[in-house]
Amino acid sequence: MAQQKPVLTMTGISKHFPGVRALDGVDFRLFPGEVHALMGENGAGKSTLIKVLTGVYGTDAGVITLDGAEVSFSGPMQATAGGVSTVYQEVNLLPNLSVAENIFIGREPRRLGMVNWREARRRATELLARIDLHIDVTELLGSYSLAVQQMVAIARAVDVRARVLILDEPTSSLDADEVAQLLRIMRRLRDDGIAILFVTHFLDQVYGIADRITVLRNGQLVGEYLTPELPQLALVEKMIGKELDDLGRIDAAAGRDPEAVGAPLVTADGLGRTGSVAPFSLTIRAGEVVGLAGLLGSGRTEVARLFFGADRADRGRLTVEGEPAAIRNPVAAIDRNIAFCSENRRTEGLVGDLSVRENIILAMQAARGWLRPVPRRRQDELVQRWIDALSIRPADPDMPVRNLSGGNQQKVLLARWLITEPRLLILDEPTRGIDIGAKAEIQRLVVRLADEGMAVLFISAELEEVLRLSHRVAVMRDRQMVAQLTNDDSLNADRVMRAIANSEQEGAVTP
Amino acid sequence: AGLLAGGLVGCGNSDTGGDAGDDGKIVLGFSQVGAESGWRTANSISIKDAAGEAGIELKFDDAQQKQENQIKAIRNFIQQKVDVIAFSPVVESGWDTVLKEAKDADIPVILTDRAVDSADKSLYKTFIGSDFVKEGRLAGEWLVEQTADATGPVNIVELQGTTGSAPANDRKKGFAEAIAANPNLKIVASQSGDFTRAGGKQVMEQFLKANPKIDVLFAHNDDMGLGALEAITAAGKVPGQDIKIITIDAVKDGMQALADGKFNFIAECSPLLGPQLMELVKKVHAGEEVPARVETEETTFTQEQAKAVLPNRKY
Amino acid sequence: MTTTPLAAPAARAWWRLPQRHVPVLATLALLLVMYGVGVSQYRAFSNVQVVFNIFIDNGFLLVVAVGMTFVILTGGIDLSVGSVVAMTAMVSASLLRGGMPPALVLVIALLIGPTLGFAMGCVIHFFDIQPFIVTLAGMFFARGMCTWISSTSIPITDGFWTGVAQERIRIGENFVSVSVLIALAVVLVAAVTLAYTRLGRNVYAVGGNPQSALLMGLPVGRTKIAVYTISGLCSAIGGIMLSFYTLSGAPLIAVGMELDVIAAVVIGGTLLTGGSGYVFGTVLGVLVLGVIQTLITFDGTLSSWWTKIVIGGLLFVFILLQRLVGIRTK
Amino acid sequence: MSTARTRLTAATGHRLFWPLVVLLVLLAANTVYRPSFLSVELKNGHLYGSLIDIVRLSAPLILVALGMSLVIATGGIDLSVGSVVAVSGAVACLYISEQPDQNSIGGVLTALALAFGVALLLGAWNGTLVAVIGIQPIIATLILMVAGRGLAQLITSGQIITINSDPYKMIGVGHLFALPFAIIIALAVTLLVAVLTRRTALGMIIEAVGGNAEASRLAGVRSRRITFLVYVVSAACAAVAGFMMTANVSSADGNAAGLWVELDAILAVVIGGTSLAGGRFHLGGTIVGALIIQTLTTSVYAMNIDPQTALLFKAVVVIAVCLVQAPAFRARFRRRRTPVVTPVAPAEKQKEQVPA
Ligand SMILES: Nc1ncnc2c1ncn2[C@@H]1O[C@H](COP(=O)(O)OP(=O)(O)OP(=O)(O)O)[C@@H](O)[C@H]1O
Ligand SMILES: Nc1ncnc2c1ncn2[C@@H]1O[C@H](COP(=O)(O)OP(=O)(O)OP(=O)(O)O)[C@@H](O)[C@H]1O
Ligand SMILES: [Mg+2]
Ligand SMILES: [Mg+2]
Repeated sequence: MAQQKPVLTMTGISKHFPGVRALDGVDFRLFPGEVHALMGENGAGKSTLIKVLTGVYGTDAGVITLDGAEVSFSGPMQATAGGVSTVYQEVNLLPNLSVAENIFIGREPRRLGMVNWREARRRATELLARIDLHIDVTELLGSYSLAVQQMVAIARAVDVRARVLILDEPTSSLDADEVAQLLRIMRRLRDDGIAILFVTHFLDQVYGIADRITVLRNGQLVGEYLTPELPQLALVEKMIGKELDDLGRIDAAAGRDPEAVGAPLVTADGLGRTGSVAPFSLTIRAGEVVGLAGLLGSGRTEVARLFFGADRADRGRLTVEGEPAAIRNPVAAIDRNIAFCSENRRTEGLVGDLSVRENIILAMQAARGWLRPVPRRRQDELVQRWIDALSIRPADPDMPVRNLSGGNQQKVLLARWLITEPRLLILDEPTRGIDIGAKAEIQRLVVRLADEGMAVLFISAELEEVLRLSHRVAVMRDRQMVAQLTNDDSLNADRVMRAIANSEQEGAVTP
Repeated sequence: AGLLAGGLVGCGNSDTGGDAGDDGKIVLGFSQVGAESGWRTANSISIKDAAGEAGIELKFDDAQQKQENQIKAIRNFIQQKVDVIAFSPVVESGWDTVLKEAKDADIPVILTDRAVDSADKSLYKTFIGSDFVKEGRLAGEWLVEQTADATGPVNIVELQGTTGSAPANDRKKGFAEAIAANPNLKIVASQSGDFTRAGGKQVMEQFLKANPKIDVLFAHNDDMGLGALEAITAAGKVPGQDIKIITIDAVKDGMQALADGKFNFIAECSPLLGPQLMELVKKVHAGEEVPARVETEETTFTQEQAKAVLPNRKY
Repeated sequence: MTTTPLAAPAARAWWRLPQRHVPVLATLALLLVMYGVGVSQYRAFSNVQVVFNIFIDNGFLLVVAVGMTFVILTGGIDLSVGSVVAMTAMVSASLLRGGMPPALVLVIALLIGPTLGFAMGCVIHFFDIQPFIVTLAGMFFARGMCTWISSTSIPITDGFWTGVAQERIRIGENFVSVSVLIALAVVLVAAVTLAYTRLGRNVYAVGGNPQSALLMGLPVGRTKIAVYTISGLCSAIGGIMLSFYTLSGAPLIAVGMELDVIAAVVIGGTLLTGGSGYVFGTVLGVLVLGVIQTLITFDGTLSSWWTKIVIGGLLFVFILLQRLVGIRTK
Repeated sequence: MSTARTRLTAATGHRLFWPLVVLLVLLAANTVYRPSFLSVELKNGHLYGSLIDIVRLSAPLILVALGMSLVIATGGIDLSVGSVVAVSGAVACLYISEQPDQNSIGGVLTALALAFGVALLLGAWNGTLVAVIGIQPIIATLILMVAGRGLAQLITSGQIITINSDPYKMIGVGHLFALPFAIIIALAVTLLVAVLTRRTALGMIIEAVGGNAEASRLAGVRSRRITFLVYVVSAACAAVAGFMMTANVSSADGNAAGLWVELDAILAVVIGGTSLAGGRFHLGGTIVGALIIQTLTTSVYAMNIDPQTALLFKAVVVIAVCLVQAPAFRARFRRRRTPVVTPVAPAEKQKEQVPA
């Protein structure tokens, strides 16, 4: 990189919310033609820094310059006009509009002052095809899975051709394929001289693409480093602010001790739903972690929803502990000690208005019925325990959950289900947007819970994570369950990928 | 298309909407204001009963206090080719267009209860109803008479009807005109009680607190007067004596209060104009001459008169 | 690693209806059924003029409902429309009585509504106050202005006004009024605006999720202010149409109209929470109310209270069927 | 800084602070106009005065608004409360008027039970339409709003039913411990609703359903049941309000009873700080809202504001109420007054930076 002037600088940025100092005198700079990773634990202030930059929040103090001139955007509209294009952390698109509209709204192709929909559709299809997404762009965005929505959001931001591109955890719900796809696009844009600010919790992605890294901790700047000069270990230490012990290291063998697996707990027999998932059979045993692998939109979430009764199966049977169970709604599932941690925490998980405490207690309270409130003392106790266990920050149980950072929200959702002490825990992307420290914590937790006899259905876009934790891996493809592979030493990512790619060759379906 | 559809459904059972006169009956389309008061309901019932007795087929429409609805109803009457249209206008103005349509369709129109302010008097045949201004004036004149020898000021509070409604406007006007004759008479407070008992009571409560000396209450209808009665009693005053009460309408409860000595005077506004209306409808249909204005038979009541007539009041 | 492209979508058959149009079409079908019932019950119902009358009598309602559609699409609500309609008619009538030339009166009358709408939109946006309360205050204000101008109704005798009011546009043996043409023009302009302009799309975006729309860099504030201004404008047009219709301004006219209007919009399939709906649906909603009203007048045997009960009942049956059809097709 | 000041900021930050200020300003304006406005005297062992009137007259509105708060908290709305008021009042009065002895307590209690039962049915009807059939609340309750008023008039045959029953009258104008009985009923119902929602988990669950219905469903909340329940509660509250309103004038007027009360109730809820979008609800705020509305009406009469301009006056006050309440509005003024917070000196910490 030549001696260049930064396209963007932020100096002495401070921002506080009631009770929280989210940013405290943070400096940040971004050069043209670089990918700059912004790193930090959950709640470190990454998203806040981005929102301050694009004018979503005002600052308490600090100066922002763009191309040397001081700027103060009044909102994303101005920021976009000023050449800063952003994908915010939670997918912030419009589910009630079509995919094409979501991509082009605000800058629709026009003819004679009228929006030219034909052109918009054509260009949208083309744009998505370039990132290997072949979907009907006239369908409502809301009808697609979260991952597809995220891809659409990226397509929208990338198409703007701004000077500065900001991506706040764009990869958290993407498969390896899509991630690779995205990194390729980022490289291309970087080579075109665009400055990219990239937030992620995946270290391999950072080391795969970032030229420079800035680390935040507790709203304060730790430092700015060139990637090659900062070893992974050092980076993690800087993020968490203490010496690294054996963080992130899970004893793979302990994760899937076949001895611990007990009797069949839940069995799906030809379970299916028209237009959603083809009938499948799957048995989950007590103490067993079953992973679901598959590409984006392959139907993993749908399988989970059928187990939980979130969608009603229209064929097949479910048996719980040998007894037929008609699970037609979540209440019935919860009655049978099944818990489901959904992937889209914002729309299907949390109630933003309610406090952390109320969100954590919600499922337990719902199961007891409203007439028997959980005693306040017990609530405080439980909530405090899980706030500590998952290190939810800020550790204020009365904070409205919408004010928490993305990763911390995810932990709250997890805590909600853990306090119900389920026997089958369905986790759909539980580590989405969670920092590496917490992620390791959650993985350890899954292992421990399984050891204690809990059955877990584990869905994650990270194949590696699935492989590490699961006793068995069920493979989904085109909304069909095409294989069930026992996770012995011979199983690796490659074999799973092959199973996904063509099901015919994999015959290893375990009953 | 009309023919075809008519032929197709010719066997439809309740074919009441058919062209009039099939069985020689006169068809009267009547659009009522609504059912906003007991008075109005009595009015509707009177019209329905009278139509039945007179052998007139009545198409009754309730406009729910909306002029738009009345205009719609009249249009539909025209479509149904009724013989005569009658209606009680919600407001005075704004009827020319639709009345012209009726005239073009050769359907005579009779106004009931309230007049319209059309410049073109040929748009309707006649008007039958009461004169709100006159009612207010009668009430005022009685008061002037009663207080002829009063030396000091006489404080009056007024309970108006719904702000902007014709009876409220006219009764207020008539009353004000009449009491101008005696400079001692002074309206010290005037508020809208929305023609309801609850409204009358609530307003009167505040009047009583704000005005230490109230001699007379004039309420635009009996209901507000009846509500005010309770407020007066609750304040420890004797209605009819400490505070004289004058109202308009003469509904049964009002007459009872008058007979009991709680009210002092009521100007009648009779809702029972059904029989008179049916007479007019027949005449108009037969093409006979009718007077341009027919006033309903109305009177006023004092406490003694009320006692005498109360036992055989229908309404 | 191999990239397996996701299955390409099956080519859509040309006749397959887009999912989101199904509710509107179901509503249309039900409306036709209801009309059919009327025709089979009452002979005169089949006159074409009956249909035209529904348009003539509900023209102003339609225009106001179109404005309301914009507001509801953004997830807001405008309670002031009925009063603004009345105020516009009142102001026109009183200005005309004062001898002002009709052209000038038209301009002034057309300005009042949007101005009030703009003001309300600004309060809603800049001070972040719930639309319900702001427009309720607007409703009190406009109605207060009506009674303040005059507590009695003011007739309009102006030549232009009476001319327009009584103008009959013949279509065969039947006729429509000028108002019908105005209403249709407004519907057309609104439909095009919603479907083909940025403003229109922003309206849907704000209704879908204002937070997201903001983060996507859309002019949320401007859109919000715009819809209340549009609603004000539509109310003003509706007010003028009403003054053509009744040739007067009356202080108590159009009381409770906001409810009819909101009902029409919602029956037309627009979600009260915003983000989904069509102007065409609103047209259907207005027609549903109009047909119910007409059915009841044609019957002519109902007492006042049965009228209300039957209106409620018909509304219920209609909504229920609409809902069931909606579920079936899902 | 002194603790007095922090206590002040704590007070002004309280949700109820600004609505209460508005209420006090209104009362003060009345007192300036007529100094005896605030005086409360004991007449025949009953408290008597404008203040008492205000509270007594707002009692029915408070009841209706309490039910409405819960409905609104679930993200719904109930337009039919006015009609339920009319129906319940009509049923009760009709039954009493047909009793040989209108003063019999048993008869009155039966009438109340009957009317209450009818109201619960109406509430269940609303609840079914919204929760089971899934009709948008505004339309679902609009049906009953229109038809219910017809029903009330059908029951009364369009007439005003006048009754002469002292026990029934007690509900509206009676006194207990020198206080109007209506106030005591309102207090009791308020307490009941507060206990029901805040001492059990009902309140939280309602807020969860209103805040995010899908998330609540997936958390195992029987959201339909809750939605159904709030409409029933709303109708029950409206029924009691109906008893109060009809007892106040000892007559049932199918047409006028409870007319437009739905608007007032919604307004009270909104003034009280509950969002129409659903979620958090504030019963205390609702009550203050109802008091403000009634004070406003009473002020018009007490200050003898010309009925022609009364609505303008109301418009001004309503706008003022919501403006002072809006944080965004106050922030605009505060920003001008208080200086910008001086940035805290960056923490003494070693920062590393690499050259560009
Ligand atoms: N609107 C808000 N109100 C109050 N506090 C907030 C608000 N937004 C963020 N915070 C707080 O600011 C801090 C920083 O949050 P931020 O979202 O920037 O974290 P992050 O680094 O993006 O974390 P993550 O990796 O979990 O996304 C958190 O403690 C959060 O609770
Ligand atoms: N390529 C596609 N074509 C059509 N629909 C798709 C496609 N990809 C995803 N979807 C939509 O996404 C949903 C299915 O995805 P589901 O959430 O079950 O998948 P998943 O395997 O969990 O993937 P994800 O990682 O995205 O969560 C369906 O509702 C479907 O409409
Ligand atoms: Mg973040
Ligand atoms: Mg998924």
